[in-house]
Amino acid sequence: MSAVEVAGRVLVAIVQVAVVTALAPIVMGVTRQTRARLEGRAGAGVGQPWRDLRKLWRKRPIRATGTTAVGVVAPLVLLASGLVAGALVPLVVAAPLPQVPGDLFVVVSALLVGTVALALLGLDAGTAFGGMGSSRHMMIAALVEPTVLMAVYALSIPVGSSTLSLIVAARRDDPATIASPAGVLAVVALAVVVLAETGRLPVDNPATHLELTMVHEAMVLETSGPDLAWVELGSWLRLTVLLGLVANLMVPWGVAGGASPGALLLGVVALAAKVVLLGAALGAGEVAMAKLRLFRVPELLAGSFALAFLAVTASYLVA
Amino acid sequence: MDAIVLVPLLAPALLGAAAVVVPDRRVAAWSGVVDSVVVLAVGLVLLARRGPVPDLADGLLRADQLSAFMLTVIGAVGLTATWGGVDRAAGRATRAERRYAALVCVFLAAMSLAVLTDNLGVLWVAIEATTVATAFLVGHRGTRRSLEAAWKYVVLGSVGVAIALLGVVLLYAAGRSAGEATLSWTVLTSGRLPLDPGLVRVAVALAVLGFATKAGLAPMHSWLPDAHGQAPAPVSGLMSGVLLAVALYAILRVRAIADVVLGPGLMRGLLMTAGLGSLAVAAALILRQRDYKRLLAYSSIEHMGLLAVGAAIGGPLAMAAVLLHVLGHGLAKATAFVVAGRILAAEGTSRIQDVRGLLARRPALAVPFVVAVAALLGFPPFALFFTEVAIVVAGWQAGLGWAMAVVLVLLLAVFAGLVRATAAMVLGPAGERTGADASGPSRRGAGGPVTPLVLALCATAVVGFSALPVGAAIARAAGVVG
Amino acid sequence: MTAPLVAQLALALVAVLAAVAAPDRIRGAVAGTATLATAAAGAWAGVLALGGATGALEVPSALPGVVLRLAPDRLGGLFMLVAGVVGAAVAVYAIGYAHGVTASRTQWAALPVFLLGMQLVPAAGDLVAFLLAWELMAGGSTVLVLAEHSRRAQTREAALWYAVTTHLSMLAILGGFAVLAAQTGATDFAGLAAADPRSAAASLAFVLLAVGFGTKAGVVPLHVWLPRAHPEAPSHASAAMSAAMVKMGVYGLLLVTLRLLPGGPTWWAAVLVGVGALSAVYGILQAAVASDLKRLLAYSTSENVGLIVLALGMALLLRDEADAPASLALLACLLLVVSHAAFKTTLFLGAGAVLRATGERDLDRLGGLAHRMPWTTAAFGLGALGAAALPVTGGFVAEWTLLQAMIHAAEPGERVVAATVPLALGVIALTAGLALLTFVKAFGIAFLARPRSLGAETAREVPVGMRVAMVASGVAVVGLGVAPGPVAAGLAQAVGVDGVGSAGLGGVTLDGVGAVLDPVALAVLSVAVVLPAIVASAVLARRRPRTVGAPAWGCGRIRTSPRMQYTATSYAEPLMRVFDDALQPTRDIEVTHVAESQYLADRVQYSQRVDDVVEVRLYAPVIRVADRVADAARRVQNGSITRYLAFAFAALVVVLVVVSR
Amino acid sequence: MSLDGLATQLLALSTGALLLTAALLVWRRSLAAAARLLAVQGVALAALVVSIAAAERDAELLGVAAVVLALKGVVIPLVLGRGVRATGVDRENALRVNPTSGLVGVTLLATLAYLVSRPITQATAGIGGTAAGPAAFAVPVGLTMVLVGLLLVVTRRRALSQLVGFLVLDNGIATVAFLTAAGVPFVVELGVSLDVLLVALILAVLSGRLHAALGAVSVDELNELRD
Repeated sequence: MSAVEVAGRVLVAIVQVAVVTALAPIVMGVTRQTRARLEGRAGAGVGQPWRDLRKLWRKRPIRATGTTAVGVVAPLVLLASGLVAGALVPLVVAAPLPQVPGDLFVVVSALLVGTVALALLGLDAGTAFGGMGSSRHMMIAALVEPTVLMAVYALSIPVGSSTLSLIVAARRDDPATIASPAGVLAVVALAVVVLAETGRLPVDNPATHLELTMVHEAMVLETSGPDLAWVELGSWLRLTVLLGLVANLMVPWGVAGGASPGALLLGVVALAAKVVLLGAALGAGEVAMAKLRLFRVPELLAGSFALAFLAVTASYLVA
Repeated sequence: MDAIVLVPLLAPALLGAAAVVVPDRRVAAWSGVVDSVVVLAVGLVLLARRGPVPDLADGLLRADQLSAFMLTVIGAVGLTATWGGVDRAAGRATRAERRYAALVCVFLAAMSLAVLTDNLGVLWVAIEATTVATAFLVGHRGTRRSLEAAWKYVVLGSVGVAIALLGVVLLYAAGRSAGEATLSWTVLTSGRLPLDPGLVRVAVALAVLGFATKAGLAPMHSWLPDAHGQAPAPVSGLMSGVLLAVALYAILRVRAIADVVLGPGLMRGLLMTAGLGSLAVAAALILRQRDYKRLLAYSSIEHMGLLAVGAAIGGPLAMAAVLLHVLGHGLAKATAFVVAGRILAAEGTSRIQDVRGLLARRPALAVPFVVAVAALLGFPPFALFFTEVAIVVAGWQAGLGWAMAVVLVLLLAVFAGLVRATAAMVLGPAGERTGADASGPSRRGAGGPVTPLVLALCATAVVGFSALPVGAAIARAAGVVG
Repeated sequence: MTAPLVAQLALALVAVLAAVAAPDRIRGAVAGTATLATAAAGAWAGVLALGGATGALEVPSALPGVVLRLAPDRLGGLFMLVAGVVGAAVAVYAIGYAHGVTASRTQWAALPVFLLGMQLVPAAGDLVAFLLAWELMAGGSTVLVLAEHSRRAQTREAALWYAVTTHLSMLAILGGFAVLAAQTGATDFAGLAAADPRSAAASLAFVLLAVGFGTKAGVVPLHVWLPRAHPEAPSHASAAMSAAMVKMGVYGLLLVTLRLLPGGPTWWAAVLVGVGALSAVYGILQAAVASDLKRLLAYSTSENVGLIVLALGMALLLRDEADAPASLALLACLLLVVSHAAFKTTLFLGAGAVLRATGERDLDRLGGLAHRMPWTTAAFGLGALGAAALPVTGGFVAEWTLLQAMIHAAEPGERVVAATVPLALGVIALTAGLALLTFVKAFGIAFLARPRSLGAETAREVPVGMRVAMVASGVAVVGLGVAPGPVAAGLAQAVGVDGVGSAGLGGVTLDGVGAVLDPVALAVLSVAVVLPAIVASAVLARRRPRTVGAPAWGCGRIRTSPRMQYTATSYAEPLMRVFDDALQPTRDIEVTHVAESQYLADRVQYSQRVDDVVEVRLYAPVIRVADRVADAARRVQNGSITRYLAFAFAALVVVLVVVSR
Repeated sequence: MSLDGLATQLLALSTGALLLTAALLVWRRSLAAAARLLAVQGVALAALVVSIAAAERDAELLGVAAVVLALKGVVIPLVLGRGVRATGVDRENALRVNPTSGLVGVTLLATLAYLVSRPITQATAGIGGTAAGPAAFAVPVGLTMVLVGLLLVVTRRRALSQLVGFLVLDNGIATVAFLTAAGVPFVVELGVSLDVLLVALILAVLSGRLHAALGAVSVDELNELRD
């Protein structure tokens, strides 16, 4: 690989990270706004998440006494994990970076680092809420893990590689695999996982501050100011990246194959359209859904694991 | 020069007589030690000698390499037991003390005679003589329990060993009907007599059954825990360490005859049954044992069982392992019994549950006890590690895998029981003692020379690594009955 | 080759003598240094053997034809190296750590014996030498476990369990080797390898050896000693036992499946995968709900060994189907071994430091140590990262390799493979997820938040020697993750695996499956993408008013007390509810009513205990039966001389009947 | 009648006497009677030796016969009798097996002895002089005595009864020895005799001590040493 090519790939990655970062608050805004409208409220507007971030950046951070450096580092780690995922997942372009080819395991691990950072953040202040959120968060993360890997496995079998770009490119080039039982089952399983991983209904209610139901919000209770801004941005990034991934797996068209400006532009537009649409769908779906009891969440996850496992079996049958 | 074989028989006579006549306690105390040293020295000299086998009075006394090895074992173990049991107090010896010293000498002499004779009849006589000599040693303390033990010992021992006499008699008859009326082991194993297989079958089986009594093999072992539990510690050490081994030696000799006349089948079956049975009995009774002297006694049954299994297997490796095991077990067991005796003297009880926290309270007793038990359990570098490994490997190689599997399971049970009991005694805090005399000053007999214990344990530790001269000697000795 | 082996033996002897002879004041320093030298000599020998040096040290024995051969091959060299490095860290740590009962003569003498035995196991070239080293290792570690026997009944119980199970392992191994010896007539490993792996005897040998080595490795259901012995042993001993000793069980399995009986039937592999999967899930579940820090680490060892065994099984399973994935699985197995050695050393040493500083190992009574013990916190944090298999640690590299191997085992023709791989993948994933929770809990509860006991509140950082050992091993955890290329290349060499290349700065490529992992590039990428945010934070921080501290949110005007925090137990509570059936905890709720009314509770006491289900269901009945048999057998020896004579009579009659046929 | 004929007659007579005394020992309860019966058995054994000596034309055997007579016919019964007097207990009270069953047992044991002694009889039938043939066929008698001795040891409760049983067992072995091989070598015979005598003495002494310690000397009371 020549230096120019490498530079091109890196440039593409930079573009992709920038686009995703810019999109993330908007996707969140779209989701909230859809939900508000469907619930009969006016809503704060699509740009509200951006405004929230700006507000938080200006605020004076308050730290609980007795906290450690985790309070400062964890938000940044969470953000970094989202950004790394944004760089590795084929969202705009399906071309791997040199040395770090968006290997699904690496992506999952990067996201897990963020999960852990958030969980530690919840424990840092030593409050009942933080511990509770952290504990539930980790339990869900632990139970999600098998589904993730199984879905990944099901997706990688036809391609013979766990590199995401290759998987997406293969699905784009051979649409038959998308509609194959294995492909469908795996993507559905992955979608459930995305909901659980990003703290959406029915696993977690992102809008609640009621102790009994909190997961994500409980962990960030003691975080404020820019720290909170990073945490929120990081979480939104995570949602956007995963939505983008699911979108590109279902509808792989529009993803650029190279670094030409035209293809890039198409890729950006396609991505924006897909994630905004998915965000809206998510918001709409949440209106119709109630949160599950915490101890029924494992049932949901077991169900998605079963789907993923069936996907693997199906892929053996097809192959 | 052949007359040297007389020395182990004459020395104890002199020393025993001296112990009886000279009323000094030190003479009584040291007579056994000196006798052991003499036996050991003669054994070593005989081991080192090459050339024709020393032979006196037409095979009445004959010392081949196996005899020499066994004599060495008797000397070494005897030294450990008697030296370890020396009471340093001076003064006038009581009658009981003098009798005790004399009987120990007689006991040593009887065992020496047993291994030094070529005549199976004399062998039997010598082994029966050990019963006679040890009867009063077992009952030495004169308590109701020790008398009970002595009675059981003499009755069971005599009745059992008498069966061996029947076997010996029938062997003689077999020789006679084959043309040469002889009890000479050398002749019987030479293969030149056309011995009747049917008769020899009966004869050797009875002989093995009889000698198995003295060797403590199940189901003839019943006297052993009582006698070993009640005898004074040095005597227990001697009985457990060498008397059993001498009886086993007799079995090995008989087995050699059977091998020549019948092939290995019968002996293998008999010895394997006895060995596995002994291991099973020992394992079952060690698991929940409540008395530490009996614990050691059952451990002896276990080791004899293992030796019987080794003898059943046969072949150079297994037989060498058996002999090395005899040596290692003798030294370790004698040490363990001597220490157990001191613990008994110090604590006033032989119940395991009444002895607690020994490491914290009496490290000088606990440490040698633990080391001796570790040696008995077959931890390296002690010799028993090598022998247990070798016996199992040789057994499997001989196609006796099923039996070896049983042996392994039983060894695990024995291990669990011994470790549980030992741990209960030695571990724990100092203050948990329940019985009287929590940690008062040691009573008389709780102390004693440490040197023999250290020597014995060190010898057990290094002997396994000694290809020369020990390994060579063992190989030669094993070759005699191979 | 002989020189380092001899040096090792000599140094161990010196260490033991130093331990016994040196006066109390300098014993630690003298014996510790000699122990360090012993471990270093072992590591040296390991390096030489790993590099392909040959040569043997032969020790005679008193039995004919039995010679103890010490002749490590490459694989053995690797394990010697692992044991040596762990041993060195442990020795350094012990100099500062050991005090009181753990610094006695016996304890200091047992340590070098234990380390020596551990290093000689992989050096052994025949079964007698192997078992001898094995027993040295067992004996030495038992003594170490017993350090606090005079204070704690649990220690005595743990040591008993340990001694018996470790003897079980020794006897099973002996049996297995004997089966092979019977087949081949040899006792040295080169000779034993002549056995036909497809024969029934070989399968018997495999089962026996697997039981023996599995026991030592702490594989479920043979793990029962592990959660007892590890917590009770002094921490440096726990570290060595967990990081290195259980690996000798793994070495044994490798020895059997790669060197002695290569090419065994498929069901061997399936058994290994199954057992590994069971251990992994069961171990991590128990670890997740454990609140005793060292017990948690012990169960985590079971989990990791499970993964290692699973990887080995996978390698054997795929061997006939797919060559490259099989090699990768084997490589992953070794990577797991090495990385587990690194992070488990760190974690146990860290736990020891916590124990030393606070007197507590119950997570429910710890907290807030990050402020008072920064070094320990850092080291333990690195170890926890490794245990959770997060990038960029050795643990991550290992699991990544394993997953790569399994992904590329796709399209299998063999039904067993088709059924096994996805299930195994699910198990690995669940294990990884639970490991994450476990170590977030361990680190977060112990080091973050507020102190939950006086001991935690008054903790002080440990002496410098202990810090050095902890931090060094913590750095090793990350080092293995940052530069997996050379490590993987070395390991590949040890088992003769091809197709492992390097990429970038210390990265690794798996040529057979076209996968690449460059942790340095990944780290650079992470920092690069988050740099703007960092810069922004810094700029913002300069512009706005200073950060202020305030009490944590307590729902209005309540001042939260440390007692209100989540504890380790409560942290694992949701998980416990989810896995109630597998863990079967015992719960007790005791309500004390006020005197006037039974409807008003004065006090409610809730207690919950998680026993080891395997121990309760599998071992307890066996022990009960054995005890019952033993009690029944007492009737054989009931004191009646008549009965004894009847035995003799019966024996005589039986023998007479038998021989007169 | 020739010497051989006489010897054969004596042999038959003495083996019959041996068997009879063994059976009677099972029947009788009195220890004093047992001592007398043992004396008779000793004499019968000596007679057996004489008959074999005659058949074998072996003068040395006559010496052996003298030793046997002295030891088994006189000394040991005396030792036993002294022991009985010392303990002052004569009758065996609660028998474990009543005399009738005991005698039935004896017949069963005799049958067993006959069955299992086949290899011995076959192998030794053709040896030695003229009397040796019939001698070998009497081997089951010796074996029966051995088994009866064991039966006595197992079924009797008095301490000294066990000594009686042991002595019958020993007589049985001696009988087998003389019948199959005309006795063991003299040195061995001497040693064996000495051992047996010493065992008898020791048991007598021990039973005295036990009597002193326990008051009664039933072996059932020796049950303190147990697991």
